[in-house]
Amino acid sequence: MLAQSFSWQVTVIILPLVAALLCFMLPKWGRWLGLVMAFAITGSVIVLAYQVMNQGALRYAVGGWGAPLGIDLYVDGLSLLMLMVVALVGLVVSVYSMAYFKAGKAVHFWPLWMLLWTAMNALFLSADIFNLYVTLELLGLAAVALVALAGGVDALGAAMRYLLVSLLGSLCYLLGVALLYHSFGTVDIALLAERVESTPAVWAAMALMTVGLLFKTALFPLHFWLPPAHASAPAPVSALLSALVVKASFYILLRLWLEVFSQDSTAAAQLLGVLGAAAVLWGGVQALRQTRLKMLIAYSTVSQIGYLFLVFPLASLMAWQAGLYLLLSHALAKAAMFLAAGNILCFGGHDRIADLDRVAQRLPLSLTAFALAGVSSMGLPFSGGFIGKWMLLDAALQSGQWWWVAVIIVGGLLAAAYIFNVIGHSFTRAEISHEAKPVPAIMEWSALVLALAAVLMGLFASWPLAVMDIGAPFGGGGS
Amino acid sequence: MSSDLFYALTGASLFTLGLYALIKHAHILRKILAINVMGSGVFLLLVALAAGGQQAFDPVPHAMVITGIVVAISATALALALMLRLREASGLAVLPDTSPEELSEQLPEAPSDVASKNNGKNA
Amino acid sequence: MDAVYLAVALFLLLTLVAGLWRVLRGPTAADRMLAAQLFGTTAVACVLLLAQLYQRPSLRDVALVFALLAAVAAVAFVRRAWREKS
Amino acid sequence: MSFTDILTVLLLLAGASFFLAGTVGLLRFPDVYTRLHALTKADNLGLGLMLAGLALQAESWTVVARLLLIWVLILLASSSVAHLVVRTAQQKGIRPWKR
Amino acid sequence: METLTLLSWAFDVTLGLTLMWLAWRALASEDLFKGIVLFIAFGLLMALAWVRLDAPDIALAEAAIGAGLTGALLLGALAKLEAGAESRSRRSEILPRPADKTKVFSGLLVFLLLALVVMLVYAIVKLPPLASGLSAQVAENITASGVSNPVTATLLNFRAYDTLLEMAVLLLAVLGIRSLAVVQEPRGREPGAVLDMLSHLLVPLLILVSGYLLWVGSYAAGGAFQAGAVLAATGVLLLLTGWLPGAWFVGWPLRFLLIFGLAVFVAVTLVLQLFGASFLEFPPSLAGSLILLIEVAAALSIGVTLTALFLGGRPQPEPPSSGRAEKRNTSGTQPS
Repeated sequence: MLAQSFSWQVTVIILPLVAALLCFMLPKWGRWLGLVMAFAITGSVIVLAYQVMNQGALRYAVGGWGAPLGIDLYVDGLSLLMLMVVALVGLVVSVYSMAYFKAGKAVHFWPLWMLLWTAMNALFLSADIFNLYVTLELLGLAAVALVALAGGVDALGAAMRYLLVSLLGSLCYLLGVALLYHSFGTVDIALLAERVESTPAVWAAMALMTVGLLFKTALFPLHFWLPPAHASAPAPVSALLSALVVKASFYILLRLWLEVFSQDSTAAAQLLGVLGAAAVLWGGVQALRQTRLKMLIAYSTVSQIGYLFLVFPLASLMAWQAGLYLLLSHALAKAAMFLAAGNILCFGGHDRIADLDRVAQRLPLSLTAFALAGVSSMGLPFSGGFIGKWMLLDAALQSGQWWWVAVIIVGGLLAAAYIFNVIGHSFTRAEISHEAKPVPAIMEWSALVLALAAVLMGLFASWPLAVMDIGAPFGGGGS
Repeated sequence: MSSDLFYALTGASLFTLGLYALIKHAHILRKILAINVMGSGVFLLLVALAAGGQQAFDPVPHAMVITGIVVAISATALALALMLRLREASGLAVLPDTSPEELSEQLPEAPSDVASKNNGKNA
Repeated sequence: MDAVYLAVALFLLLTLVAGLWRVLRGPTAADRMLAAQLFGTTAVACVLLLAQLYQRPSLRDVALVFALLAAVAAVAFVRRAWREKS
Repeated sequence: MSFTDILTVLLLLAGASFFLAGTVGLLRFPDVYTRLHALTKADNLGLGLMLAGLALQAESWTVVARLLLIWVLILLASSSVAHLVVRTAQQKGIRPWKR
Repeated sequence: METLTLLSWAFDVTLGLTLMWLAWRALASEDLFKGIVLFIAFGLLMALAWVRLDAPDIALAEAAIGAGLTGALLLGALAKLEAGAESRSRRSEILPRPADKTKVFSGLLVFLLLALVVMLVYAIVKLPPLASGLSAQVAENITASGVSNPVTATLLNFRAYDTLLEMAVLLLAVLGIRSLAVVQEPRGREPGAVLDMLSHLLVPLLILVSGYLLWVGSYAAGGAFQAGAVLAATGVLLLLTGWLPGAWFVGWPLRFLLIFGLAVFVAVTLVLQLFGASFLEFPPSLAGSLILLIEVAAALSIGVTLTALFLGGRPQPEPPSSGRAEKRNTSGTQPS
């Protein structure tokens, strides 16, 4: 499909950019403007989804120049699902932020959030590895600025560490781009997929880009920056970071491994699998040891990200789909957990798990949201997490690599342990009961909506699986 | 061994030098300098490989590097502002959990002490 | 003729490298900034020589920008970053 | 090697020698003020002679005007910076060197 | 001819080794100020390297941004860092990281870095001498791009989408900084006769040169970013001489200027889409003038943005008359 004049892919990128400019120019109406634009962006993503489901994968040549010279936008099942989960979580978080931020902080939150949304939409649509570098940089800086919005000592320290790690990751990635460009004369992913052969430069590029993206995805040995950053950020920002921003760099890694680095990567895939398994276990154990709720959820993110990397050593179609399914359901569940934690923090003024004072009775909606999200991250039946884990187990058994099955099951048990630890404490009465601030209803309902969406993904699994096959991103990278 | 290959190797070594300094030093300003040096290394590599010998003039790496330079200065400016805010909040321009022995290696030579010590000698 | 331009450019580069020693040892901050100021001028001269060598007029714009901005860093030093305690 | 080429080479060498003088002065002199004095030599005379040499080779008058503009700018920048540095150095009590 | 290659070889080796040595000394220096001055010298030599690598556009950008702005930015940050030096006494307690930071860790680090260097060098040396990247495609489409300088054509036409996102990165940096700090610049102290004269002479010339770079960008080295950087140098010079934008300017006019470049870029491409062009596609006949329009807006916006980055915070018009502004006032210009 060549470049027709008006394209919904472009609208999905330009709308949040224009929204950011407007929110910055008119701070007084920033909140309402942001909300209206959030609905508009979600609407345009839905129209794009409709278009893609009818016409299949779309390639749009920006500026009409075509692949090697210009930049292409490419949307297939994989990027469409990522765009939709960003739109859904983004919309709900926007509604949540209407009530969460006071005027002073709101002025800064909305332009930064809209630029973050622009970066994510641009990243999921781009088919050009240098363009992905610019979107990665935009994403990293926006995320850091949003974390620093919380203003406390630990938030600023975590934001500083996150910024340095993000810049290091981007530079490693850019070095890989330089090597690939000078090996094959193009930076377009599709052309690279055709021209790539295994030379030392490609191995070096693969290693550098993978390490750079692992820094940004916070896989096990490189995860040290994630817990403080995601725990000390404001609640809606933590939800966005854990659910979406961390997944964006995983998406690029997935895209590169599927198309550019597909031949000579069996050994490296095993390494990623081992690191993923270590992340699952380490994240689970650390989450058990945490005393603060947000730190627990942040370490649970580290663990859940580990699951996504178990897909690489299996590398069958079922495994890729399982990984994507886990990614989508984790995004919804994690966002719901962080929003629920934000409600609990607003309510009690603290998030120490031991002193959760009858939260179940006094904040029923938030705790239900947390419990439902917990169900999905544990992988209990009737949840998106269950479908994902089931497919992953199936793929592991089919490929005969049974040890990943053990890791998945132990990970599920650990998740159950730290979730029930929190839910248990929320029924008890804390020794020091303190006055509680009422939590706006809209904040509780938005957490619940996301948790229900995570569960719904378990019930209606056929639709996402069908969308995944558009453009066959996993099957030999045909476009 | 054309001179452009030499610049490419210089770029690679600058990248590694910056990476070592980024990990080694505790003071954030020095880490920001390290990130800038690494960026210059990558840009040098990007252009040096394109300039190889008899090839025609390839403008795409040049455009990439200009984009990279602008991205680098915006990242540096944000990092400096964040460092100053962190310093004002925590009293020290170092990442939160820097170990004491790392700190001791930085602090005695804090700029103001060194300048005054020097000045005494010179006056 | 070209060899002369490149030889003088190389010579200037070597004087610049020699000047670096002052930046390292220079007791007061002013010495270091002076050395940086000299490097600016040396760089302008080098760029102009290379511009003549390569017959590329746009390099003269680079020298012009160097000349313009030589003052900015130095003024920033004088007005802001000079912390000598007498 | 026409006459202008020889003249250019001579001017370039003279300019280079002043740069050398400036650098040696920067390294050898005992305090800020004398180093400053040496440094400005490199700027005005060193660069001036070099630009004169290059101007001879220039293909059009606009290039000569551009070179002249660059020289004037460098003079302006280095002299004012020199003044600023000296005034601030005195405020800070850096006393000139005495044998 | 032989002496020329020998001399250029010597020039390259000297420049390369000096760059590496400077980088090492700048990062390893025990005094931060010395590190910054060495880093400024590093920027100068990088510009020389770009000239040597036949990249005038990058040399211009490096000269304007690397030598001028980054140096001023770092020195400004160092000043604010030391302005708070007295406050270092109330140091919060630092959680000691587990004591694995001993020699074994740095040994491992050095080993990993050596492995990285070997991998990189092996990859670079083994790179096949590629034909010529995308120069063929650029050459044949240059006429339709509206400008004759291939780098500007790539930046503002072939890969205009990158430039759009990159200007969003610049805007994001300003937004981040404005959300981090408030700057209550006290009325700058008197600049003194010489600095005043210097700024009076330099500022108009800087603006003239910025306009020239903008114009020359279409056929020779130059363009929006270099012009914007020179404009920013003007802004920085004015700020350093104690000039401050009036209270009227600090409100929405400043915000408008910050987004002006991006807004014009998006507006132009949306209007073109109404006439049937695809996103960021400039019809060849109009391409030259449209690119110039976008470049003017971009240069202006980049100049104001980079100056705002140097300012380091959200300028507050006047400190509220009722006593000191709240404690978190980060104005750094202690009279030295």
